[in-house]
Amino acid sequence: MLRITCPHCGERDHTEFRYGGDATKRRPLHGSTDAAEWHDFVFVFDNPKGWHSEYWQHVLGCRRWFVAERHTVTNEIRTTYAARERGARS
Amino acid sequence: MSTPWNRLPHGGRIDRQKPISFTFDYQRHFGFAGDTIASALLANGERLVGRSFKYHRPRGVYSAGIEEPNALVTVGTGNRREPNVPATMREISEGMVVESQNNWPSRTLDLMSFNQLAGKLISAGFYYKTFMGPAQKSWMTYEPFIRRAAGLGKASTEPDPDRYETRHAFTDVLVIGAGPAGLAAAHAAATSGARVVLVEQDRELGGSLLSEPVDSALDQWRAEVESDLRRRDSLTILTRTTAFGLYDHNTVGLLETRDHETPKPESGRARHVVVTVRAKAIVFATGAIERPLVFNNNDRPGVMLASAARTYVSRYAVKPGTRAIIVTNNDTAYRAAGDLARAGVQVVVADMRAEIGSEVRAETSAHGIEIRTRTAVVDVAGRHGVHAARLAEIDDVESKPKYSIEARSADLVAVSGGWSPAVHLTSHLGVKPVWRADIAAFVPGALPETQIPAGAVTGVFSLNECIVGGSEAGVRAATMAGRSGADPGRLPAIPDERSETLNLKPVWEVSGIRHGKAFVDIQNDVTSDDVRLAHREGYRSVEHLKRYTTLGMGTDQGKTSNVNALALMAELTGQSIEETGTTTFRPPYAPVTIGALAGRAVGAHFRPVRRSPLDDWHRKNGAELIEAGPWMRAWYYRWAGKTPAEAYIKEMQLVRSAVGISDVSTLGKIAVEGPDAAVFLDRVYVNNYAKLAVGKARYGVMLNDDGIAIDDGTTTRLGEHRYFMTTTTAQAGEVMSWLEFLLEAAWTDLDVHLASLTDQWGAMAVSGPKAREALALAFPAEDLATERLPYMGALETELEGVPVKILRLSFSGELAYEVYAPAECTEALWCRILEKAAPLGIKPYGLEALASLRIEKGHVAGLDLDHRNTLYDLGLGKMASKTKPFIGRELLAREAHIAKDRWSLVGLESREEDKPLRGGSILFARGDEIEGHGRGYITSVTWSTELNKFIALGLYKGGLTHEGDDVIAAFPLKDETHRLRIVSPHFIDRDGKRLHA
Amino acid sequence: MSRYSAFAILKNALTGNTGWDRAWRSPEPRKTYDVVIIGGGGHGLATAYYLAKNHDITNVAVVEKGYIGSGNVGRNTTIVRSNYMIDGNTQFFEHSMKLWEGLSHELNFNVMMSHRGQIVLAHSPGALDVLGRRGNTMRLNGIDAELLEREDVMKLAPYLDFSKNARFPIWGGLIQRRAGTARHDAVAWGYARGADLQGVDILEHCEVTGIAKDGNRAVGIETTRGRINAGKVAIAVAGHSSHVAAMAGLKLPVESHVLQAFVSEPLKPIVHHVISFGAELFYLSQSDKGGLVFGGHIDGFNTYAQRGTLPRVQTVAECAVSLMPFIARLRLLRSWGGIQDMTPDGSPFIGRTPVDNLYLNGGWCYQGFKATPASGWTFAHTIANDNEHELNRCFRLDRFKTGHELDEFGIGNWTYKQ
Amino acid sequence: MLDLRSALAGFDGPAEQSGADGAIGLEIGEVTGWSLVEIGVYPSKQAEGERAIESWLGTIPERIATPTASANGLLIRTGPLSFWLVNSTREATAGRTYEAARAALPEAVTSVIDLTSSRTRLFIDGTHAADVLLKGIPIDLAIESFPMGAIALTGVHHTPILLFRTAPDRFEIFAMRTFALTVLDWLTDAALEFGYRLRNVHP
Ligand SMILES: Cc1cc2nc3c(=O)[nH]c(=O)nc-3n(C[C@H](O)[C@H](O)[C@H](O)COP(=O)(O)OP(=O)(O)OC[C@H]3O[C@@H](n4cnc5c(N)ncnc54)[C@H](O)[C@@H]3O)c2cc1C
Ligand SMILES: NC(=O)c1ccc[n+]([C@@H]2O[C@H](COP(=O)([O-])OP(=O)(O)OC[C@H]3O[C@@H](n4cnc5c(N)ncnc54)[C@H](O)[C@@H]3O)[C@@H](O)[C@H]2O)c1
Ligand SMILES: Cc1cc2nc3c(=O)[nH]c(=O)nc-3n(C[C@H](O)[C@H](O)[C@H](O)COP(=O)(O)O)c2cc1C
Ligand SMILES: [Zn+2]
Repeated sequence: MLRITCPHCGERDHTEFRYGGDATKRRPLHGSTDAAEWHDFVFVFDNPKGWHSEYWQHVLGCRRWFVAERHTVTNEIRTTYAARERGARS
Repeated sequence: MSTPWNRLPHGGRIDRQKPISFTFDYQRHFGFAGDTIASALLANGERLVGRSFKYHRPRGVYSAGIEEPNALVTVGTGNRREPNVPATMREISEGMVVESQNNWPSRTLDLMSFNQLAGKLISAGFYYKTFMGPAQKSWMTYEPFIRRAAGLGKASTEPDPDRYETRHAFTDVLVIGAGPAGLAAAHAAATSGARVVLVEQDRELGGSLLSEPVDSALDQWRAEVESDLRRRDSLTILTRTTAFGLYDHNTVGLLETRDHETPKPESGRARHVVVTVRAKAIVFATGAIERPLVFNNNDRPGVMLASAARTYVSRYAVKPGTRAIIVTNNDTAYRAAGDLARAGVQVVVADMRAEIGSEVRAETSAHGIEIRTRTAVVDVAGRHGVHAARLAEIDDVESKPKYSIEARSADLVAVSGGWSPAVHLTSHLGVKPVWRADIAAFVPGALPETQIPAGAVTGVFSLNECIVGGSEAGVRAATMAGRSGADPGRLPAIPDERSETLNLKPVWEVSGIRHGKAFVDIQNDVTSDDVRLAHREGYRSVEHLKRYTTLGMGTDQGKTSNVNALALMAELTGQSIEETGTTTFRPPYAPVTIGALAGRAVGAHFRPVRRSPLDDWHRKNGAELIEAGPWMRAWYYRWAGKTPAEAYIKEMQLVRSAVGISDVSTLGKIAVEGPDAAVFLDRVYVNNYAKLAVGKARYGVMLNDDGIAIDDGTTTRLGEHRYFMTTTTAQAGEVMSWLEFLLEAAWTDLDVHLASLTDQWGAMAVSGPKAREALALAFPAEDLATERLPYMGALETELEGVPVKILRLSFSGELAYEVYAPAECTEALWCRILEKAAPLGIKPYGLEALASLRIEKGHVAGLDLDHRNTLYDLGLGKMASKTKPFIGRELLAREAHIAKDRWSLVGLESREEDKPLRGGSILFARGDEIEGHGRGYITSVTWSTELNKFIALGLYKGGLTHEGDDVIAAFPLKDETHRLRIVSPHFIDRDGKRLHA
Repeated sequence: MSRYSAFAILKNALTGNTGWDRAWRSPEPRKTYDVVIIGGGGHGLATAYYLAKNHDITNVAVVEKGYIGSGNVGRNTTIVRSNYMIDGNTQFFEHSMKLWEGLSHELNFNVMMSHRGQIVLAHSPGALDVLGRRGNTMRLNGIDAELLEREDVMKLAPYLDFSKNARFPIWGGLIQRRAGTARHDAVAWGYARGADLQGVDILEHCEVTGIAKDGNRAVGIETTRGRINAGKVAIAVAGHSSHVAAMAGLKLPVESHVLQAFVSEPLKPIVHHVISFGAELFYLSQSDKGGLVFGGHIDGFNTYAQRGTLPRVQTVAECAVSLMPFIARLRLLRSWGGIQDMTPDGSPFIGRTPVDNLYLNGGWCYQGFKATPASGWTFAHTIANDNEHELNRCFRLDRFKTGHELDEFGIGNWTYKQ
Repeated sequence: MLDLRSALAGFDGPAEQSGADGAIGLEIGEVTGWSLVEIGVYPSKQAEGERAIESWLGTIPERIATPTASANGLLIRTGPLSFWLVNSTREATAGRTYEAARAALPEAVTSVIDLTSSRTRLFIDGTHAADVLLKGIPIDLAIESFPMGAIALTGVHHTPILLFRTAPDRFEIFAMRTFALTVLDWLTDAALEFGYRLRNVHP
């Protein structure tokens, strides 16, 4: 069991959440016509062995999306914060 | 009732006031409350309890605990038949039916048992080297024989009638194991103010103390501590509960068993429960498991662990033999020697060491025990039970037997090759145990600070140290849980006790005798020769050794055998044991009932059922329901026919000719509100929403970032900043998450609020040429004329104080309306329409007709929208806005996605009157060879009541550029072909007259 | 090197089994090889075998960080089938099935390919249509398939839940009788022995830590046992694809996820087919040793920790008991995890990479075990000829650029949902 | 007015069951006569929106776990930008609460949505209430961790719920209406060993 701290609800079982993938990637601006940029954004992942910023949504909870920094080898989670804050944090 | 044969007249932790009868292989036996099957069998003089896995050798009780490799029995009958139960763990109960396993026809005469040569033939890995020829697939000839010979117990194929549950738990401190260390830890943590859960797999608390004589000072200490703990509210004690797995973030799985209660399923009491505990800190006080020694025929009934022999005498008051030879390489076996001798067993100790401590010697000499140093047991005689053992003097350096070999009569050979701390759980998260040469054992590796081992599991041998260590661990655990500073409390004084020593001289195998078998893994019949063979063939890594020989892969997971095996391998490779390492410890620590893992989420409760607000009405009014994802939907109604094939046609006809009503409450519904709602919708839909007028609805399609269509539906503008979106039933949840994601992670500057309305609003489609009339009857106050409510128009109104939305949309192609009412009132509104419009002949129609009507209209849905199709494939390319960007636009334009010859949507009309047409048929052009992948396939089929023939939607290479072509639909699974013509997918009302009527 | 046969076994039994040799050697690494294959799993070893066998390239090393078979080849649920319907997949997996049929013979190592049949269940009429399409495509490509009515399934697997109680009733199914299971470890060992016999060096406990490049050309690898030069470098590291490819500066369309597998205590034969649930991802078969071997969905978040979470164990148990209620009383003996390389479309990569002389085999998701022979066969072809074979042309690494996704199951571009 | 129909009307299990020891330890049922309005605050107007709510209701809860009472009902924070106002009088589906909220809160900063029909409000009452819930809800229900008046947004049997402790031994569950019957099935099944009696459920 991962115990994940929802920034709004507190620590919960990971079964209350859905995983949403790599949060480090920058979404191209809406309307960007750069197909290569879209390709990389949609299809290519860093997939690191180590610290990973990733999205989760608290679906059986407040439904909010947030970012967790998790270590993909130990599964340790060092921080979580609301997805809306991501711009400010990175 | 006479006291059974091997039962001692006094002592033991059994209740002699409560005799219990049970059968073993159809023979009646007696035991007492407190007996396990194993202790009761031994008390009744049953030594042979089953047959081994591969060689079908006779086997007896080998241990007194969860590590049991041999005494696996089948318990219960019929649908409660339970194979592979360790006899050493299951308590007997009145009338229990116990059977031995893996023998045919009986355990004393097993025709599957193999002789010496056959044994050599089927040594480790033999099957990899044969059964390969002569032809391809020849394994199919041999496999059934191999399969039949393998396996242990026989399971029932009937559903298990018992009840199982799961449960969540939270605690500050979880203490695993209630031996002296665990008791002390629980006590200390609880007195420090922590919430504590103490789990113990045994039925009683005490661990190794339970093998002390009843009412001895140690036993009294145990009882005092127990009653102290039981008085505490902050402490939960779970006995007969095994911690089976350590998982991430300090979660632990427990299996709580209640077989002793024989709970009735209908009483709501579960037989087994899986508990998931989240603990702030964990104390592992799991103790240690004794190790066997490897010598010839060391698997014979009557050979058992020394600690087990002691447990049977002291805890169960059973004499496991009358003439015992104890063979040991360490001090701990002298405890067993003393206890056996006190019970009147004649004892000889064969000690492989040259020297033994004077204290040990003094204690045992009091009982007239004969001690022979530098002596090993090298062989055992007696097929169905030991009757003699051969002793040999061994040479000090190499532990090889010297020539003088002496046979001694004996019916019990108790072995001790040292102790293996039960490190299993501590290693489940990947922390490798570390080898300690001084005690020749693995102890837990470096654990995180919230996981604290204590007692024998850390390789500590004296009781005192175990208790002190336990107390310290308890305090530390409480501190980790944030309950620091409080007084750790005081345990009752520990009674004076002999000092506990190990003084182990590592000896793994006493070899030298070259016939017969010396077992390393008794359950899986892995011998020391197999280890040597694996070495010879290069399967030298412990993991290869395990997989090649199946060592440690049995129900006991090698609890007694693993260390001996890897030590033997280390000797062969010349590597140290440290370098050799252990195999990976994995959950579960002990086998877990699969039913308990599933709990109540099985059968009808497997997954939740989602019900439309009309569900109850459907059930009471002749609907056949069908599963549609989580939903139950009205499939067809019995007014229209007895089978779906019959009914949907009648229902379709009704809609095409008059008016029908259908439950569409399962559609996803989302409120999209806010100043930026229009901007937002413009981005997520391929088509334009910003300019949609208030009071108007529009059909839209959404793409994923990769350009693939993920959902379609209508969105209605109810107010300047207020939109009402509908999605497909199947994608509702995905779409909601996706929209939320976009707003929170991508476009945080948009002021939009989303709310799911799927549960708030029930919905019904009223369809057919008389739909307007029908609604007019139900809503006499509304003006529903086309001028007021045109096609794609929307109306928010009230009916008797209840808000209602009427959207003029059509899925069927007929004049139709979707009427929405709050879920609580949906049934009332549905009934109102049925009642008022009854003169028009209105009746309900179900999912099958709904799907058929939309096929006639050429609407894509479900199977056509399978995440493989682009907008163009679906014939919806025209919808893509050229004036604004939308999600998926760039990747939609990838070369393969816009290729002209993609498989895209076509209509198909049957050219053969009396043949069925099937979904899933593969399409070919006339003249094509009927092979390969064809040019497309049929996604959905229906009988068209309008055209009086089968029609279909399909995907076809090149799509409608082939309109008018004759094609062939092949369904080789039924040896059928069907001639079809490609037509527009809009089979009816191509000019939209009906829609706009 | 002794040939394996019944006769050899008999001869050895008489001499105390002392006549057997090592199944494969344990050589010291050479300085240079023509081809170095990273990853001693099924695919790496099969590739080495076919490089030698089909292309006469024998100066080859397979470099494995642990022991061979320590990866997914040694921890999968062993299902072998060729019921694929997307053009490209169909031919590839059927080629693999054909190789499986003769594999024990070919390798002189019994991989216990058991063609016991796989039944995929349908729980609605719509699902049966979908299986119809699959089965028809198979038949039209010369692959065996039969559609089963509910009654047919009942006959083959009477222990399934056919009661009213079933949340998702069984409507029918599709059986491929040639599908089945093979003995996972034997596949690794058999290919290893076969490759070794032809001169391939298998270097165990040798972790690759870097890929050496000269300009845009791969020229060797750095390992924990030193630098090894190579004419060509081939990656076949399954769950570790991203990690190893990154050593050559590549980023892949791959996320690594843990998939768990489970085995029950050993039982006398009771389940005679491979059974696949249709309501959720769940599949079960009985091993020759008697354990019920089963699995389900990935845990659902990317990880390199080769262990699973308890909730997934429970959802899989829920599927098991709901599908075959007798299993409730039986016990789970062991559970473990493997790291799977999940791709956006659920299909693999076999082919060249943007780096010259560097080849990639990966992205196998749930399905790489059955692919092992064909994967090795085509990958060897690609390495030998610096070009894709017709059978692996569809598995190009750059297919997302052009929109040539191969979405066999129609789940869409969500690696973590597949 | 059109008849209101409870989502639990289709319940076909027993209305009463005694537990393993013969006793009836729990009451389970539906709370009726209440309404629910969701208030969404637009992200760029968060401060304004919250001020508007506070000035209307005189209170604004800081955290999801701790709702606050107001003259118009219980105000629950359901996320950083959303609130539920649960009024314990029943005023039809287009009730006064919705209208009052819409009137009180500026449209430019808030969205107001009536969700009264979207939830079914269940309760479970009895000494073993927490034990029953713990069979499916992964929340620490010890009274220190989840005190009276506490709220959690969580799930049971794969469906989202709002859990509300109204007394040491009484909890309310706001279940999705379409899943409500499943949740009641689940609850009565889980309660079986302690015995239960249904209240205000009328099949
Ligand atoms: C639980 C589970 C069940 C599955 N069930 C099935 C099934 O039923 N049917 C099916 O067809 N497929 C199944 N699969 C998928 C299948 O097992 C894999 O796709 C396949 O085994 C992958 O190919 P491989 O055998 O070459 O991989 P692996 O055996 O994983 O080989 C890769 C090797 O690369 C090594 N390696 C990694 N990094 C390095 C490095 N830096 N240096 C050196 N060596 C390195 C690893 O140690 C490993 O041995 C399952 C997978 C899992 C995890
Ligand atoms: N270290 C040794 O090798 C050794 C050898 C012989 C005797 N001793 C003596 O044994 C005692 C050790 O005390 P201790 O408390 O450390 O161990 P213990 O063996 O007395 O108690 C361990 C307890 O943990 C339980 N347990 C183990 N795994 C469990 C699991 N997964 N789930 C639930 N319960 C589980 C066991 O049933 C047992 O009751 C001392 O008296 C010591 O002198 C030690
Ligand atoms: C098909 C198959 C069958 C297995 N059967 C057993 C078994 O009967 N007993 C057992 O202990 N392990 C069994 N295992 C699991 C292995 O012991 C081991 O856990 C797995 O190969 C992963 O390796 P690891 O646990 O060392 O990481 C089986 C594995 C597979 C793939
Ligand atoms: Zn939350």
